[in-house]
Amino acid sequence: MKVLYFAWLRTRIGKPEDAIELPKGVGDVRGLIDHLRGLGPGYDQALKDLKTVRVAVNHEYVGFDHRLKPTDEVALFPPVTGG
Amino acid sequence: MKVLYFAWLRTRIGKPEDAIELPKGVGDVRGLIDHLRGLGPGYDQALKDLKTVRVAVNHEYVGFDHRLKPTDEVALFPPVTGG
Amino acid sequence: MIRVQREDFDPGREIARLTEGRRDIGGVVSFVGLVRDMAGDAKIGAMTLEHYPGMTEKQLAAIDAEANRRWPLAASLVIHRYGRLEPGDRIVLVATASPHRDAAFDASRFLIDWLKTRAPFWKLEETPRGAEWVEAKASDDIAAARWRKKPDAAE
Amino acid sequence: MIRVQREDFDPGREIARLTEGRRDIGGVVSFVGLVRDMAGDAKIGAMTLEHYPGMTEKQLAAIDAEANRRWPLAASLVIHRYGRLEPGDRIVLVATASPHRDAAFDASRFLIDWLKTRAPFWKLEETPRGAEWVEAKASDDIAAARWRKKPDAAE
Repeated sequence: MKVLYFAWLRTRIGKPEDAIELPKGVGDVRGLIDHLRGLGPGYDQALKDLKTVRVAVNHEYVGFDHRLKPTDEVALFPPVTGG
Repeated sequence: MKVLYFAWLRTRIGKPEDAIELPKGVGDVRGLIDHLRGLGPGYDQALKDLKTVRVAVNHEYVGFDHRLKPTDEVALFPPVTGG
Repeated sequence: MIRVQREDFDPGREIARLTEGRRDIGGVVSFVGLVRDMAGDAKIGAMTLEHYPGMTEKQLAAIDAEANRRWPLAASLVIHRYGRLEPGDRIVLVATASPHRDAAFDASRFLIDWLKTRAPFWKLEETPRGAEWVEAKASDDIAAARWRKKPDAAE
Repeated sequence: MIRVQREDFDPGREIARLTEGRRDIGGVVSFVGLVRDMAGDAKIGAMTLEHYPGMTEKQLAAIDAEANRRWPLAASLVIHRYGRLEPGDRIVLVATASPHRDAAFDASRFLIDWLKTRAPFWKLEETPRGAEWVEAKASDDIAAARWRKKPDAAE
């Protein structure tokens, strides 16, 4: 599964994307984020406050309960600031 | 006193302006319009329905009760349709 | 700033001029009014815009000043053409620049609503039935009334 | 129509293109967003706009389609830039053309309000304190909430 990071999530994690095997028992976005937080202090710091994390799966906004498939492209990013 | 006509008031009256001596006893816009209506059928037809007549004195909108001075420039025209 | 002119204008150049050298403007809202080929049921060939030189400029300047009193604008511009115009031609430009977009949107809308009911212009349309003076629209009066200040309203 | 690009754009040319050959458009409303040199209290030197290629286009297209569903637009256009921009530079253009100006004004405002909260762009500002990611503004969420349809509202 491809996981992309943008803006300060990317700078805190230290890279723009990961290729991840969905661990057994992880079925939704919340589970993926919990898993990512275990990968290192940068991940943990970037993802600990879910109020500042937005999620897109295959280019569409989804909630934390969204079910994931192994072929999904998941993106994690802070609230947008364009315009 | 200079009196200007615009749009269909002008085409009905048949000319763009008049130079008029304020008749004795005429002190406000309503009196001027009554006086003008007596000048001919075009005037009467143009000015008989005050709901469709707007008045400016010296380039400012005024009401029919506005007092006139002999040096005023008075303009009579229909509701505006610009923009 | 206001301009009453026979000539066409370039909206992009006017918008750029409004913000030139400024670094404090968050956004510019503009409205460009065009001649449509349908007024009510008749097809319009062209139209002629009559105005009242002197009063037209004075009223536009008053409307522009009122917009600047009501909203914190960095700059504003109203251009209105007169003379003969064909369908698709530009008639009017309203542009407002402000640090905050809500102010720019409200002020632009106020300007176009107010000038439709206050600025001395009259349209004479060339229709298949002959030349006809356009009648004022009740919808324009209603639009302008949105901006009338209620005496009891808190400001 | 939407475009996501690094290059600058010419608002006048874009507005003209939107109405080219059309005779049924009464007006075009546009909003041009510019880089300001003050965000909060810090002076900005420049900023870099990051985006999410693929999703950004998809979200802008969805916002544009929603505006066209809600209002009777003859044409609409959203251009959003990415990359490094300096104070005074254009960031975004929203333009809506309609036979009726109220629809064009409402749709433009909807488009800019929605893209501020939905379009995947992030601003990294160069400040005297160093590079700082801009925080989302609560006022933008409030502005966007204006357009949320109430389930019990009559349509």
